[in-house]
Amino acid sequence: MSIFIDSDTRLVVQGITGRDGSFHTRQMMEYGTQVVAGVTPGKGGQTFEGPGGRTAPIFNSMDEAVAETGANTSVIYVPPAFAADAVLEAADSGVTFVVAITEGVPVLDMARAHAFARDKGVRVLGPNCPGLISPGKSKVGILPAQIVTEGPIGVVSRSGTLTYEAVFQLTNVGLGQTTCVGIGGDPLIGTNFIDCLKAFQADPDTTAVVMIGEIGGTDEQEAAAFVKEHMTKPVVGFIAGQTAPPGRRMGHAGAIISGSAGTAEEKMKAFADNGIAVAKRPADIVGLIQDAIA
Amino acid sequence: MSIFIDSDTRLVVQGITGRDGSFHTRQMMEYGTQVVAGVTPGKGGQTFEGPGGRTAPIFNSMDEAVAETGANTSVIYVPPAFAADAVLEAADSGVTFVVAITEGVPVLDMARAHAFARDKGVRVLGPNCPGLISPGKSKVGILPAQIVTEGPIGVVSRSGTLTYEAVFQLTNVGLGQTTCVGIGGDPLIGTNFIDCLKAFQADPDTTAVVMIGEIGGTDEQEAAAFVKEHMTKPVVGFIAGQTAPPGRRMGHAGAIISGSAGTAEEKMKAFADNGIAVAKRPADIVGLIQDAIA
Amino acid sequence: MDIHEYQAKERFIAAGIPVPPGRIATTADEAEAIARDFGGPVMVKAQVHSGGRGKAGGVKYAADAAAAREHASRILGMDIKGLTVEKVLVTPAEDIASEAYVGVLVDRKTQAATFMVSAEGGMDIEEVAATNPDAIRRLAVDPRYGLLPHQAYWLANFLYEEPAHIRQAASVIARLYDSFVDSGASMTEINPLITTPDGAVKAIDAKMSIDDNELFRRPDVAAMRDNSAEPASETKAREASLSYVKLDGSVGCCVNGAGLAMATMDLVKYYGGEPANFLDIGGSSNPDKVVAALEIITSDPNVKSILFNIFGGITRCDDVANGIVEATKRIQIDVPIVIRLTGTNEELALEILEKAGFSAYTSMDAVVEKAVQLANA
Amino acid sequence: MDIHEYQAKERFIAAGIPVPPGRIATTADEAEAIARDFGGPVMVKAQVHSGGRGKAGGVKYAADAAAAREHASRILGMDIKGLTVEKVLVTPAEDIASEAYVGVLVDRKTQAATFMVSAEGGMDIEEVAATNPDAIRRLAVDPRYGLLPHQAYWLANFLYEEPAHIRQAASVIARLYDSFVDSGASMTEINPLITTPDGAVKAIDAKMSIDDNELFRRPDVAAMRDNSAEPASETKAREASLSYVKLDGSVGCCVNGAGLAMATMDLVKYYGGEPANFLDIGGSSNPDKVVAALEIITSDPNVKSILFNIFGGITRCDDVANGIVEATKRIQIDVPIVIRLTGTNEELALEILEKAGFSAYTSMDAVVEKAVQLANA
Repeated sequence: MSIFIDSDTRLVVQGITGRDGSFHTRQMMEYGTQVVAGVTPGKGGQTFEGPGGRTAPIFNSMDEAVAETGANTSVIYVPPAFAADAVLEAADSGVTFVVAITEGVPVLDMARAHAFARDKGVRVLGPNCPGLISPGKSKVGILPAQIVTEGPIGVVSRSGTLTYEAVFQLTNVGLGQTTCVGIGGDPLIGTNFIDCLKAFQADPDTTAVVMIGEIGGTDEQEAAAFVKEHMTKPVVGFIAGQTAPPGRRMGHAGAIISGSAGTAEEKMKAFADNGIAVAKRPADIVGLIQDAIA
Repeated sequence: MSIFIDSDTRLVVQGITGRDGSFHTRQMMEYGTQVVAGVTPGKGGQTFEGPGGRTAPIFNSMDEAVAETGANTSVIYVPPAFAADAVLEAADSGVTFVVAITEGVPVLDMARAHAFARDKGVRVLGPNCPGLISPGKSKVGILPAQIVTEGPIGVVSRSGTLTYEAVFQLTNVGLGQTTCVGIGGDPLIGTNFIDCLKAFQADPDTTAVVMIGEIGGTDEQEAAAFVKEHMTKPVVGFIAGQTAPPGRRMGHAGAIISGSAGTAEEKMKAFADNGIAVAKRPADIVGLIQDAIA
Repeated sequence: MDIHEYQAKERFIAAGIPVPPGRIATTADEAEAIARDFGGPVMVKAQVHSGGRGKAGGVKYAADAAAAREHASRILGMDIKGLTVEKVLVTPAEDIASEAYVGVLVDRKTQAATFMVSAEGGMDIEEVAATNPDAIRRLAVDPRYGLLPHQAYWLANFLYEEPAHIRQAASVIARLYDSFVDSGASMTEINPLITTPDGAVKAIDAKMSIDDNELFRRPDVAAMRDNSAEPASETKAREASLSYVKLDGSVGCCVNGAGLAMATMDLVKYYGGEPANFLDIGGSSNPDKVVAALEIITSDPNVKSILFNIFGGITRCDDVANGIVEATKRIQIDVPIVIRLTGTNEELALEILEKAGFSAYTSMDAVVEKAVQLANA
Repeated sequence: MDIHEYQAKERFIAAGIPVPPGRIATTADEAEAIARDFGGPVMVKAQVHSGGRGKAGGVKYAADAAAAREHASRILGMDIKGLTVEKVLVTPAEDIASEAYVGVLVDRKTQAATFMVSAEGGMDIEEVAATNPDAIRRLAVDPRYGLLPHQAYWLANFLYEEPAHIRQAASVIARLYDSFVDSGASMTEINPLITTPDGAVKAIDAKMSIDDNELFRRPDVAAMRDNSAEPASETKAREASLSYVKLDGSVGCCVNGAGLAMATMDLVKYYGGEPANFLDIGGSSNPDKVVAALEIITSDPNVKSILFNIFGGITRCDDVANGIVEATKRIQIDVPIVIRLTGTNEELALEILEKAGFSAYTSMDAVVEKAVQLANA
């Protein structure tokens, strides 16, 4: 098993003809993801040519793409000015899971789009996230496939490349993953730590979880409380930004310390207080997981 | 029993210090309605002096009024420019039933206010309606109390004075009412015929229903289909506007024939086709009801 | 409140909808001059608040300025469904490759502004709905979100095949929604929305009705009211805050409440008469309103009898009685008045009327029957 | 992007929020002239993007124009938390009867623009939240409906007793929300919102941060950027689309991805060093970006070693390697560079670097340890 995506995932790519969209569609097809459709307004009727003779029909709208192909999941690579609209369109189209990769989406646009998706009962991952991968089953987004392998560890993270680092180290010692999820670095994200922890707790194949947080907000503290109250599976945590100065935005729009609650120190304390083993550096994650599942 | 209001109704009057608000608050108090609070921004802390020594505290906001008095229903007498805002405030305050008397509310304002009330799970009656009365229990709105009496007939109508006419005739022959509801003449109303029919069907004390419609829209047709499918109690119907010319608004913003579906003829046909006894003139209603419950 | 085509087009242009240029003429000379300015063939279009202008001969193609002059002189002053044409719109005639329909109205069932679009433009949409409902795509705009870009695209996608047409139509649709909301409209439509042979999408006709309840906060829209476009009696009624619709019968009706007013008209018909009007004096019972109502009713030469049907609730019967007495002092009334009053302060009212020499009924059927009898006498 | 107090006040005034008049001076002469124009006592306020202006002596009361001149001459050129004061705002000193706080920010938890208001104005709201949380009323604005009138009133009702104050504050709150949305802000606050002895409610301070992602569609807001208000290196980084924050340490860091960049800084600290900066070259791997990054890092005289930590995903390692080689040709680099590359096109990258005489690590810990060792040497 895995969470959110698996071999039944039927994916439509919004912005399939763009630079990023076409590149990553090829990567996803290569990995074995069922890419059943693409959407680019004005290019309906064309065909996307993928690697190894794989193809996907292109539609003008999500509406048509879902009606024609039975897609259940979408991934968004459209530019920031149109990304929130793409989320709205996807949430209105019949898919139940929308993965928004695009970085730089105006935050108030997303407030509205998230509200719409909630009204429609649609799960959004991101925006400004690397997507997710269920090794051996499906990959949606931009996570590099070569660093993952099948196994019992769930990984959830606010960061992109930092996740790769952690996953890579797990894979190197033979600890494979059920699903690796990047929830995104924006202040308003559709799926948070708790959503992922809940799913990992419910997934019979996941035996332990790595949770990678960073400065800003209090999501990690709430996730820690959730772990204590609701999780029986061991969780190992890491927080980036111990050396970040307050009041400055560290790349991610969400990574800014305002008030003491957002510091790495507070978050690590919340982890420790709630039974989460805390890694001081990425290299410690593997050892802590090995201890936890020993 | 009765529908929507009864002796447990704890009413707050929005716009209690206005001309209409104060007049009708006195009338409602006189009838025995539990008027527990009034709201007029800027007049919080004052007391409304009603007839016979009855009083009600005045608050600045619905929030305070509900918190302090446990009101569960509100009635709105504020001017049209502020009436939709008053509905929003009421729906946000904790009451579960909002009766909007005000006539002349911009329709797009109400589209938004109705959506908000639906989101909050709050029933709105009106706007542009005379309210309702459950004889012997409670009166909310402007229906004249002297024309009603307790009994087994439910009355629901889009019109004000035409309802009085029908109710008066029922009362004159000793046919009392469980509840008389004026749903209002606007195009967008919060509670429609079907909502009322459903409630009358569920009310054990109601044995028959009078439904008074008018030209415009297809609410009567849908109500007729509902009667056939879901009601075991007899229904007598009347439609006003048999002589109304198409395309002209007959007073009520909703009373305009556009297309053949909105005509009185079509509506009377729908009534007859679905087992509703059709009164040709108001004076026929009494006889048809007497036949129905004989 | 209805506004004229040229006024609706002004609203559209302000919202960024492509509309061919056009100017208003009130004389044939002006129409000729405008047509000469435009240079090519033009359309001369009667500006009246009525459907079926075309069928009535109020919309004409003019190949040149002389023809425009000729058409204008025939159309100006023309009577279309009881309304006199005071203005014509002169606008360049467009080459039309296709005609579509785009409309928005406040829909009771969806409780929202609702689009209807159809590739079958240029026809009455009610007719399309009746004969070929699949030719219409509908969308209710969630008032919490407004019209979303993909929804505008979805509607446009139903009208056209060409990506360039779809893109332009989606923009027109989005702007039409903005114009609808910004104008406080209850209905607006573009019929037809055309494509031209060179690929442009344009609105060549425009209709808009404003929600009267919005006018208080939109003085720019309220200023578009054209009193010449409605009977003087209706203007007068509006200014007195009465709901009045002129009809063709002989029994003048003065009632409180719209539903009761319609039921009264119906009862007039039931007893073999014809109502002269719909008139609702409303809830409040200012005697001045009653005076205004009587003035309006008696100004209709068809009226042979006048009937009052008042069910006192908020309306106080004594106020109405005072109004009737006051009116008979101020104006000469040559037709009989019959009165039914019941409800709040009924006794007081009967006293007032008796003193002034009127007698009053308490049954609605009785008073209507009497009024019909008097009118038909 | 932060904007200055005077710029935020311009936004407020455009939204109809009452703000006392004020003008900007860049010299003491100008400040004196402005104060003379205003006539009475004034405040002279440093315009810098930094909290704690007051504590740093950047906000002064001046009883007359001469005093204004004196304060301005001291404040202009002052260094506040590393930023030089280039402008002062001169504004009439107000009589203050009470001070409240009103702020809006995009809140992660409610996923909405969220108000915080407190009758305890003039203080840091974080401090109020920590010491007296009951003194704050919060409201998340549902993005589907916007701020509703009764909600603005509910917030205002928490601040004042007087109906006239509540009414004015509700209007300020509603307009502040409009200004927040229209500006594409991520945060705005009025601290303090004052009442004057004659009953007026006014915003005498203003703060606003803009969501950088909104700037592309708000040229008027984007034009408010003041490059002099940030270190030149950060301006340069922004122009090269790099995320860069200058710090005080000696180990220059160049990383792809914000999380990995923070983790790298943390690891520098873990191994006994101090990071000189946060720098994320982002997902795409244009060699020019790498050149710009190296230029920025090497322009910091504190930097004693430079460390690359690249985990190739979208970023291609060979592009980064090419960038490094290119940069060392274009600019003189006097400090040692250590490199860790892994992931997409790793082998290709190692080849390129080897040819150019660099060696590369594949472990993050090893490269950080080495960089710290070199910086501390």
